[in-house]
Amino acid sequence: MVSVKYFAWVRERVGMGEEDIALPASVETAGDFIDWLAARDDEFAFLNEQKLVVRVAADQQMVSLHDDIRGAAELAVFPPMTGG
Amino acid sequence: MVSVKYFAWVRERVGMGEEDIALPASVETAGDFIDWLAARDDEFAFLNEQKLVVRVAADQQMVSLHDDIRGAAELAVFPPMTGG
Amino acid sequence: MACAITVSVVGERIDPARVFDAFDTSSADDDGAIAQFCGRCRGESGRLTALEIEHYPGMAEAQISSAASNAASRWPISRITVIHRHGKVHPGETIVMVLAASRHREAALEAVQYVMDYLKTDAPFWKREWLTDGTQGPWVEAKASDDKAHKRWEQP
Amino acid sequence: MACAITVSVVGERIDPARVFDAFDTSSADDDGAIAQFCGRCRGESGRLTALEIEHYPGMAEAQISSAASNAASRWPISRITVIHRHGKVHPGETIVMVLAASRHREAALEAVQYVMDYLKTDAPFWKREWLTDGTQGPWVEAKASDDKAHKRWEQP
Repeated sequence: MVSVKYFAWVRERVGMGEEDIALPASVETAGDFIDWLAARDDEFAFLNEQKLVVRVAADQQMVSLHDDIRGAAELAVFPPMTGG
Repeated sequence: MVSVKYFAWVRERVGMGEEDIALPASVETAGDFIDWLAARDDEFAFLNEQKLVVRVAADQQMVSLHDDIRGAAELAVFPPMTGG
Repeated sequence: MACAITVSVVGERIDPARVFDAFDTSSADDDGAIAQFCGRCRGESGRLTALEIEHYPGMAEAQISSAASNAASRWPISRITVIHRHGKVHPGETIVMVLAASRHREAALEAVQYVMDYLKTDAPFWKREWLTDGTQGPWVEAKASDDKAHKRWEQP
Repeated sequence: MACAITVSVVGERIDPARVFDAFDTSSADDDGAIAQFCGRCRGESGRLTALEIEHYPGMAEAQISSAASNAASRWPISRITVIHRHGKVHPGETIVMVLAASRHREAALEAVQYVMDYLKTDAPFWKREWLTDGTQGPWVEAKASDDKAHKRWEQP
């Protein structure tokens, strides 16, 4: 099981702040993870078109869509950051 | 008569902070002014070798050695500035 | 050169004068330069009543610390402090402060600029507007100019 | 854009926290950014007991005002304050403060940097060292790096 967190408008669109997910072995990269979420149900389908917009963190480190995320205990999906 | 001010090590070497001088009509530029001071007496002779080091202000505006200073009410000679 | 790094992410109102005073009075004799930046909530000419800042606890602190460490390895700074607010922030209130001390001005000023540019694009905070009419406004969009500002620090 | 410029040259000790607080609390709602620089007297690892700062009254204020006006015409800043000390300044005491407010960070930070670079080379102040053994030390020499820092702002 991996703990998955959603922030800002991603959180609002998926309708929850976090959940625990058992990812299938076929999910190897951050891009696979987004594709898998988008296919899972209607609330997540928007991720298909937002795949190049949203950011993914694995164990609180930013990752690219092609990065391997297997073994991460915590994943997060969120919009581009607007801090500072 | 023009009021002339000296600052920092220029002030120390000439031995005074200010004086009033009647400049001859031959003194047209800031460079002429330094040359005239240097020739005036021994305390000012060091200005010959410091001519390209010291700065001149005319009526509280920085001037270059070739700038015309005729008509200025106040002249000043000082080292490169080290404020801030 | 050892650099003392202090990072905090807070939900309470920041008192910027107090933060600066604490930093200033604990400076060493040889800290000839202190640079500081304060980012404040803008009222947008009366359009906004607040910005609400969401953050990713843990990762926010980690990303800011990473920015501060990068700055400390890049410039000879003796101390750097970063404090970032989350929650609802009203116009005029401080969102972020970055302070850096160094012997000379260039290092302190550039370190502050670097950390600010990094925070804008890489620290997990998201701002949403609250409007004067009492309704929730949109999420603030990321700016291309911030990406550009970040990129200028990338080394070849 | 109108910019409020405040310049002072003072013989008394500067309280930097008070200067910052006054600037911060009188900022407008749309001043999203406040950048600040404090230049302090260094002890040079115990070698110095003070710096004595001589200035050219009148011209010092005029040159600082000119730097601040240049900054205001170059960047969209709403306020800029510069305060410079003269007389005997001890390690840790503030020699100069520059504060700028703007909507966005780039303008405020660059305006502060610009004014500092200008002051170092063009404002009529001269520093002399006072040594820990009680004797008067040499006049501080102008640095080539300051001329270079100034020149980077010259427009083609």
